[in-house]
Amino acid sequence: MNEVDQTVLSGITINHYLVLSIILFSIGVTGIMIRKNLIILIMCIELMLNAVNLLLVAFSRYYGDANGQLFVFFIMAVAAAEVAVGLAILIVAFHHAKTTNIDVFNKLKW
Amino acid sequence: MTGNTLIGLTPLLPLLGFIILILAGRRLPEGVASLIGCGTILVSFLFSILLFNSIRTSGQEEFQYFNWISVDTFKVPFSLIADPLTSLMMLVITGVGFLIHVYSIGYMHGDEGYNRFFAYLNLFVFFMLLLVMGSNYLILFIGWEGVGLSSYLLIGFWYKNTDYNNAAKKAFVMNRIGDLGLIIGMFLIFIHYGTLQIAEVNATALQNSTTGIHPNLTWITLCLFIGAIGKSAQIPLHTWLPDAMAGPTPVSALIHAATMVTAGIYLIARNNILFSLSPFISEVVMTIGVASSLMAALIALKQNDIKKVLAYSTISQLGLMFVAVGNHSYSAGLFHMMTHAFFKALLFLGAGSVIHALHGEQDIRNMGGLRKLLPITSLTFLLGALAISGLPPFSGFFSKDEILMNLFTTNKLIWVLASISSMLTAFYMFRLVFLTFWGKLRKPVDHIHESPLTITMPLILLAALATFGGFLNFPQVFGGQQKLHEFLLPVFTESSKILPLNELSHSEELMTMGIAILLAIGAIGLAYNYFISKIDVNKLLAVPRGFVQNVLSQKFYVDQIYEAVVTQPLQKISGFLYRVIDVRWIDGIVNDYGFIVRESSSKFRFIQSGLITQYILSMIIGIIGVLIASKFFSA
Amino acid sequence: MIAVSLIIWPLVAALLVLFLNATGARAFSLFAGVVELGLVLFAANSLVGNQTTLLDYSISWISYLHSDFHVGIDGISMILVLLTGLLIPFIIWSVHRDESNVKTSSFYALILFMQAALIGVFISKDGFLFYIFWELALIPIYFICLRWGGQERGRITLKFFIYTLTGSLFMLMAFIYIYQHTPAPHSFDIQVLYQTAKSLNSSTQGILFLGLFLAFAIKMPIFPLHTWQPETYTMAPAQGTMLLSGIMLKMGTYGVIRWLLPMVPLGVVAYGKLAIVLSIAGVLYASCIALVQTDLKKLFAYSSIAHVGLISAGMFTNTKIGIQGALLQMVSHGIIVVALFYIAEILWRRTKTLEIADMGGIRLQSPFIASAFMITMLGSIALPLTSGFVGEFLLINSIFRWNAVAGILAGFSIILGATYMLRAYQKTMLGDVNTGQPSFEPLSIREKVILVLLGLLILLLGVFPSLIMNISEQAVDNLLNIANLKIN
Amino acid sequence: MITASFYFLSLLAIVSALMVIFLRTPVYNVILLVITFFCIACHYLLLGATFLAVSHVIVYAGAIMVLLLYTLMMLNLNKADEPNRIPRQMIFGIVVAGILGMILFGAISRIDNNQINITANGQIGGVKNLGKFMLKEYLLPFEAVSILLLAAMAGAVMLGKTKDPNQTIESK
Amino acid sequence: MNTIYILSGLGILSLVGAMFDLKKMLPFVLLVGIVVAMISGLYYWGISGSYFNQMISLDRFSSIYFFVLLFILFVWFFAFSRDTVLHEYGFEKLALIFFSAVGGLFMISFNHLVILFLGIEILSIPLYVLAASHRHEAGSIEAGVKYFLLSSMATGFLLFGIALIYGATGSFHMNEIQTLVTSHHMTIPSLLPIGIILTLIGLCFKVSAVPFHFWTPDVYEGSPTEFTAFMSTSVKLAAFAGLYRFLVLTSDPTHHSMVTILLICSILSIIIGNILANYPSSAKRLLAYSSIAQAGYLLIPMIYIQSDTQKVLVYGLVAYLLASLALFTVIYAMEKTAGFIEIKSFNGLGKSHPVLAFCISICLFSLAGIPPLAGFMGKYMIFTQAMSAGLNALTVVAILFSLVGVYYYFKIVIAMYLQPQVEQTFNFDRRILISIILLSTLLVILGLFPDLLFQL
Repeated sequence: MNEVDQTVLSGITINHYLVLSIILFSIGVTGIMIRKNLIILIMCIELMLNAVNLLLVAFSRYYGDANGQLFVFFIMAVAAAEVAVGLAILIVAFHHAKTTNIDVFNKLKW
Repeated sequence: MTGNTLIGLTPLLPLLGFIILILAGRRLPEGVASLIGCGTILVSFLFSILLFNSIRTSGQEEFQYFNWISVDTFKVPFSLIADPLTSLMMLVITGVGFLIHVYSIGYMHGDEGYNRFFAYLNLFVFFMLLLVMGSNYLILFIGWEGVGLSSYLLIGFWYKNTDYNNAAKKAFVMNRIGDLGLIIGMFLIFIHYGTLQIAEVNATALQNSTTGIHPNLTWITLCLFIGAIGKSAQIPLHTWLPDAMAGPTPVSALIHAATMVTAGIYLIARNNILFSLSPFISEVVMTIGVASSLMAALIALKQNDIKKVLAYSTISQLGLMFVAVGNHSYSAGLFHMMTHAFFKALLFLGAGSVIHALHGEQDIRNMGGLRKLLPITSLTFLLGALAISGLPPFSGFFSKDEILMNLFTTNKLIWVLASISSMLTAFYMFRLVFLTFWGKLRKPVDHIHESPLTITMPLILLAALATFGGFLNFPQVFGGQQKLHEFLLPVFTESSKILPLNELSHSEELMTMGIAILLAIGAIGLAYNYFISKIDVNKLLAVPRGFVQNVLSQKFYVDQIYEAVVTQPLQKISGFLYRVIDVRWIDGIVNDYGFIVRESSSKFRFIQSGLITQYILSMIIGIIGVLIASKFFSA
Repeated sequence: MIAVSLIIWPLVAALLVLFLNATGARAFSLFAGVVELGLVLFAANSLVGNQTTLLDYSISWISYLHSDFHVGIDGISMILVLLTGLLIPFIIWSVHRDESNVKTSSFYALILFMQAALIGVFISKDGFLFYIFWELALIPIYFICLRWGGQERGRITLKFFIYTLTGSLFMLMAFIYIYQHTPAPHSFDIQVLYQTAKSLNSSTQGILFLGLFLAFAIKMPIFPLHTWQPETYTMAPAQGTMLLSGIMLKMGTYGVIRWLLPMVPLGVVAYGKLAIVLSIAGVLYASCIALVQTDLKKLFAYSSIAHVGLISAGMFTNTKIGIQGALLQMVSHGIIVVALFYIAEILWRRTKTLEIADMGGIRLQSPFIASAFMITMLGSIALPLTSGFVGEFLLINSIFRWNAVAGILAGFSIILGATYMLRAYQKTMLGDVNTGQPSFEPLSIREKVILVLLGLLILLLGVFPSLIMNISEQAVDNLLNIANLKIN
Repeated sequence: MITASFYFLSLLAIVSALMVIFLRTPVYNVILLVITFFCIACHYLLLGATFLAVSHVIVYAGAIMVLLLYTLMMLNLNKADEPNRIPRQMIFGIVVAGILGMILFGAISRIDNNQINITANGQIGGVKNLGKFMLKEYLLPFEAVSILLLAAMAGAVMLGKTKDPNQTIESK
Repeated sequence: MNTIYILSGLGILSLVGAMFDLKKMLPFVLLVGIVVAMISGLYYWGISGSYFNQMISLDRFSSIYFFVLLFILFVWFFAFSRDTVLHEYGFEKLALIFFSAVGGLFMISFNHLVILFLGIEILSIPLYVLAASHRHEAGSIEAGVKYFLLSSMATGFLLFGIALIYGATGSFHMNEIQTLVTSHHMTIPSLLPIGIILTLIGLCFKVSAVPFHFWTPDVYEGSPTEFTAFMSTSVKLAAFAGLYRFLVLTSDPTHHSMVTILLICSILSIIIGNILANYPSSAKRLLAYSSIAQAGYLLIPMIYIQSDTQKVLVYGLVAYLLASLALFTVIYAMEKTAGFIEIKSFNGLGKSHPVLAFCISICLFSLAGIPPLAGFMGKYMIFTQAMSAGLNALTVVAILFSLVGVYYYFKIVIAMYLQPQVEQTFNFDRRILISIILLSTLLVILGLFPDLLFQL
C-alpha cells in the first residue's frame, strides 16, 4: 500500500477529479430526468451520491485530511438506509400499482 | 317689556304653537288647535305692533339668544334684530298671517290634517320671522331654508296626490338652487368682509366704497340675487310657483303671495347698500324683474286655473318689485310688497272662497255668474282686482305708481315694459273677474252658498286693507305724507346717498299716473269687451290655436325645456354613471382582481401536474435558474 | 385611567355577554352600552374640566417594537368617542326582540367588541396600537356581516374585508417607514412619528401620504375606491350597516385628521389637491348615482359616500374651519345615517322590501315613521337648525376658500342631495298606499323612542353645534400648529 | 501508468454510468452500476483511501446492489415496463443535465491547478487512522447514524411486512 | 444534549413498547418523557456551549427552538398518540416520530456539516415511511414515493454542495468555514459559493420554497393527516433553524449570491404559494400551498441577516407552526368522520361547534395576518425587517399577495359561518379540542404580547 500512497499522481490534478465527479453527477441527474422506473431512479440517486463520494475522497487526498473520507462513510450509511426505505416503499407501491413506473403516481395534483 | 325681549319672544310663539300642534297631533280637537294656531300668531302680531312702536322711537333693537357657531374667525351669534324694515315685514307677516290663519279655520274645516295644517302654518311664520329678523346672513338663511321647508310641507299637504308631491319637491329643489347662490354669496361675504353680520357687512362695504368699488361686490350681489330669484320665483327659476298652487289656498295666499316669495325683495332691500354699490347687478335685477313681470303677465292671459292665474300674477308683481329695488327705489318696492300682500292675499283667499263654494272646482271655464251666489266674496275679489290693476284710490295704484314714477326718471325702456306688464295685469285680472263672477254658471254645481264667517271676515278685513293701504304712502303730489317712506328712511339713508334718485317734477309725476290709469282702464275695458259683451265666451276658452296662443298656454315651454335640458340628461347621465361607470368599470375592475387571481390559480395549477418526472425536471431547471441568477448577480 | 376603562369595559362586557342567552345578552349589552356612555360622558366632563391626566394612560407594551399601550383623549378623540358611546346603545337597542332566535349572544358580544376596538382607534396615541385597533375593528364587523347579512354575503364581506385590508396594509408600510426613521431607540409614539415624518423630504412625504391616504380613503370611502360600500351596506344586517356607516366610516376621517394631516404636511401640500378633487368628484358622482337608485339602502349608501366626500374635501383644506366642520359633520352624519338605516330596517321588517317602487303611502299608515324620516332626511339634506347644516356649511365654506369652483361644485351636492332624498321620501312615504303591500304594523314604543331620541339629537346639534365644536377647538388648534409648522 | 489507469477507470465509469441510464433492462442496469461502483472503488485506491475502497465495495456492490437485484428478481421487474421513452423528454433531460454540468464546470474552472500530492500524513486512508477519527471526533455522528439505521430498519420493516390489512386494534 | 438523549431514548422505548403490548401505560410515560425533555432543554437556557468536538453548539436560540419543537411534539403527541397507538404499528410510528424529532434537534444545533446532513436524513427518512404508512391508500403511497424520490434527489444536491464546500475550505466544521469566509473571502476559490448555493438549495427544498416546493402539496395531501401535521410543523421548524444557522455561519457580507437565491425563492414562494392555494378544494392541499407561501414570508428576513433576524424568525415560525398544527389537527379530527376533507366540509361548523369554529377562525386569521394575532405580528416584523433592509418592492409584493392569502383562508371561515350545515355531525375528541384551544389561545396571547417571545 505504501507504494501507492507515496506515488505522486503525476499529471492528475484535483480538477480531473472534479470533472469526473461532475460528469458522473450529471449522468445521475440525467438518469433521474429521463427514466421512469422507480428502481432505476434509486440507482441514479446512488450514482449521484457516489459522484459526491468520489469528490470528497479526492478533496480528502488533496488536503491530506481524513474528514472527507469519514464523511463518505456516513454518506454510505445514509445511502444504505435510504435504499432500504426506498425499496420498502417501492414494494408497497408495486403491490398497490403493480408497476414501478412512477408516472402512475399522479393522482395527487393541483 | 323692552324691545329686546319682544324680539326674542315674537318668533318663539309660532314655534311654540308648532311644537304643541305637531306633538298633540290628531288628539287635539279642531277648536283647540285653531285657537293655538291663531292665538300664537295673534300674540305675535300684537308683539310686532309693540315692537313697531318701540322701533319708531329707538330705531333699532337687537337680541341675542346664544352664540351659535364659533370657529376660528367664523363667529355667528344666534341673534335677531329689529329695525324699521324688519318691523314692516313682521307686521305684514303676522298681520296677514293672522288673517289667513283665521280664514283657514273655515277653509280647512273637516280636513283630516287640520291640526297638522296649523302646525305647518305656524312653523312657516316662525321661519319667516327668523328670515326677516336675522341679524346675520346665517340666521336669515335659517329662515330662508325654513320657509322653503314649510312651503314644501304645505304644497304637498295633501300628500296622497302624486302631482302635489311632485310640485312640492320641485318647489323645494328649485329653491335650493337659489339657496346655493345665497350660500356662495355668504362665503364671498365672509371672505371679503370677515363677518356675516348684515349691518357690519353693509357698513364695511360703504367704507370701502370711498376707496373704490370692490370688484367682488358684483359677484356677491349676483349670488345674493340668485338666491332672491329662487325664492321669489323670477326667471329662470319661476316654474315652481304655479305648480305650488297645489297646496291649500290659504297656503298660496300666505306663502306664495304675501310673504315668502317676497323674501327676495326683502333680501335685496336688506342689502341695499351692497346693491347700490354694484350698479351692474342692479341693472340685471331690473332686467330680470321686468322680463319676469312681462312673461308671467303674458302667460297669465291664457291660464284657466283660477289659482294659476293668480300665481302668474304674483310672479308678475314680484317682477315689478324687483324692478323697483333694482332701480334703488327700495321703499317703493317695499310699499308695493306690502300692498301686494294685502290684495294678493285677498285675491287668493277670495279664490279659495270660490273654490270652497264650488267644492274644489278651480277651472274658470266652468265658473261664471258667481256674483249673485257669493256676494261678499265677489265684492272683495273685485276690490282686490281693482287694487292690483292699479286704479285709484286703491292701494295698488299708489305703490305701482311710485315704482313706475321712479323708473320714468332712470330707465324709460323698462318703464315702458313695466307699464305694458301692468296693463296686461289689469286685463287678465278682469278676465278672471268677469269669467268667474259675471255671465252665467257654465258648469252647474249643487249647494253653492257663501262661505262662513271665518272665511268672509278676513276677506273683508283684507279688502279694507287693499283698498285703503295705499294711503300709508300717499303721494306728496296730492299733499300727502309718505309715512312709510319716512319710517323706512333710516334703513335706506346710506344707499340713497350713493345713488340719489332724481326727483320728478309734479307734472311728470301726474303724467305717469295718468298714463298708468289710462292703460288700466283701457285693459279693463278690453277685457269687458272680450269676456262679457261681445263674443262667445266658450269659444275663447276653447283649445288654444296658433303659435302665440300655444306658446302662452304652454308657459313658453319653460318646463319642457328644463325637462329636456336638465332633468332628462341628469337622469340619463346618472343612470350611465351607475350602470356603466360604477358597476361595470370601477367595481368591475375591483372584481377583476379577484377574477385574475382565481383564473391564474386555475391556469398555474398545471405546474403542479402530479407527475414526478416533471417535478424533477422543474426542480432541476429551478436549480439551474438559481445558479445562473446567483452567478449573474454576484458578477 | 378612564381612557383605558373605555376600552376594557366593553371587552369585559363582551365576554360576559357570551354566557347569556339571547334575551339576556340583549339586555345586558344594552346596559353595558349605557354604562359605557356614562363613562364617556365622565371622560368628556374631565376633558372640559381640564383634568387631562385622567385621560392619558401609557404603559410599555411591546418593548421590542418600542410600542407603548398609550391612549389619550383630546378634544378630537373625545368627539368620536362620544359618537361611539352615543350610538352603540341605540344600535344594540335597535335589535328587535323577536330576532333573539337569530341574533344570539355572540351578536351582542361582537358589537361590544367592535365598540372597544373603535374607541381604541379613536384614542390610540401610538402608531402601532392604532393600527392594531384599526384592524381589530374589522373583525367583528366582518363576522356580523357574514353571519347575519343578506344575499351574497360571503362574496361581499370578503371583498369588503380584503379591500379595506389592502388600504390598511399600505398604511402599515408607511408607518413602518416612518418608524424606521425615528431617532435611535425607535418609537411609535405619535409625537415622535409626527416629528420624524415632517423632517422627511417632500417626495418621501408624498409617497407616505399616498400610502396613508389609500387606507383612509378606502375606509371612508372616497371615489373611486368606494365600490365595496353600497354592496356591503345593502347586504349587512341593520345593526351592521349602522356600525359601518355610523362609526366605522369615521375611522377613515378621523385617521386623516389625526394621522395624515399633521404627519406629512409636505405630502398634503403635494397631494392634498388630488384628495380634494377626488372627494368632490365623489360627491357629485355619488349624488348623481343616488338619483337613480331604486333600493333604499343603496340610496342611503351612495348618499353617505357623497356626504363623506364633502367631509374629506373639507378636511384636506387643512384649515380650522374645514376640520371643525368635518368633526361636527362626522357626529352629525353618524347620527343621521344611523337613523336613516334604522328607518330602512323598520320599513324592511314591515314591508319585506327595500325597493322604493314597492313602497308608498306609508305616511298614511304610520305618520310617526314619516315624521321621523322627515326629520332625518332634513338633517341629511342639511337644512338649517338640523345637525347637518352647520357642518356642511363650514365644510363647503372651507372648500370654497380653497378654490371657488371646487366650492361651487361641492355646493351642488345640496341641490342633488335634496333631489334624491326628497324623491326617496316621496316614493316611500307619500302618495297612496301601495296596493301590493301588507298592512303596516304600527311602530313599537322601543322603535319610537329610538327614533325620537335620534331626531332630538339631530335637532339639538343643529341648534347648539358649539356643544361639539367647543370640545374639539383646542385640540384642532394644536393639531394645526403641528401640521403647519413646516409650511410656514 | 497511474495516469493511464485514471483515464481508463474514468472512461469505464462514465461509459457504464451512461449505459445505466440508457439501457432499458433493469438487470443490466444493476450490473453496469456495479461496474461503475467498482471503478469508483479503484479511484479510491488510487487516492489512497484503501479502507474506504474496501468498505465501498462491500456496502455498495455487496449489499446495496444485491438488495436492488434481489428486489428486481423478487418482484419480477426485469421486463422493461417503462413505456417507450418519448425522445423529446429524453433530449430535454439530457440538455438540461448538460447545462447543469456546464454551469458546474464553469463554476470550478478557476480553481488552482495543483496536483494531488502526498501530504505529510500518508496514513489518512488507513483503518487505524479512520477508526480513531470515527470513534473520537465523530462519535456523535457515529451514534446518530445508529439512530438513523434503527429508524430506517423500523420503517422498512413496518412498510415491508405484510399484516392482515384489516388487522387493527379498532376492528377487533 | 440531554434533550437529544432523552428523545432518542423515548424512540427506542416506544420500539420496545411495540414488542411488548404496552398500549395502556406507555403513551403516558412517553408524554411525561417529552415534558422532561422539554425541561431538560431549558437547562441550556443561559449556557451556550459546544459538544462533541464542537459538532453541536447550543445557545439561547437553539434552546428556544428545542423548546418549540418539543412543545409541538408534545401537542402532537397529546392530540394524536392515542389514536396512533391503536392503529397497526402504532408504536413504531411513534418511534419514527421521535427519531424524526431527534433529526430536527440535530439540524437546529448543528455545528458541523456532517451533523447537518445526518440531521436532515434522520428527520426525513422516518417521514418517508410515515408518509407511506397507510399502505392501502393510493394517496399515502404516492405521497411516500414522491417524498422519497424528490427528497433523495435534493439530498444529492445538498451533498454535492457540501463536498464543494469541503473542497474549498478543507473542513466540515462550521467555525472553521466561518473563519475562512469572513477573513479570507477574497482568496477563497469559486467552489465555495457554488457549494453554499447547492447546500442552500437542499435546505430550501426542506422548507419547501419555490421552485423546490413540488413535493409539498402532494405529500401533505397524500400523507396521513397526523403525519402531515408533524411534517408541516417540525420539519419546517428544523429546516428554518438549520437554514438560518447555515446562513449565519457561511454568509459573507459582500457576497450577493445567497441574497439572490433567497430573494428569488421568497418572492416565488409568496406568489406561487398564494396563487395556487386558490384552486384546490381539498383543505389539506390548501394548507399545503399556504405553507409554501408562509415559507416565502419567513425567507424574507433571512435575505439580509440583521441583528434581530433570529428573533423575527423564531416569532414568525412559532406563529405559523401553532396555527398550522391546529388546523391539521382539526382536519384530522374531521377526517375520522368524513373521510376526505374539502372546504365544503367545514360548512356550518360555526353553528354546530361554535367554540371550535372560533378557534379555527383565529388560526386562519393568524395565518392570513390579521391583527392582533401572532401571525400578524410575525408578518409585521418580517416586513419591518424587509423595509429596514431596503427591500421595499419585495414588501409591496408580499403585502399584495398576502391579500390573496386572505381570500383563500377566508374561504374556510365563510364556509363555517355562512354555508348551511352539512349532514355529517362531527365528533371531536376532547384531546383534540383541548389542543386546538390551547394553540389558538397561544396565538392570541403571543399576538397581544409578543414580548413574551421577544424578551427571550
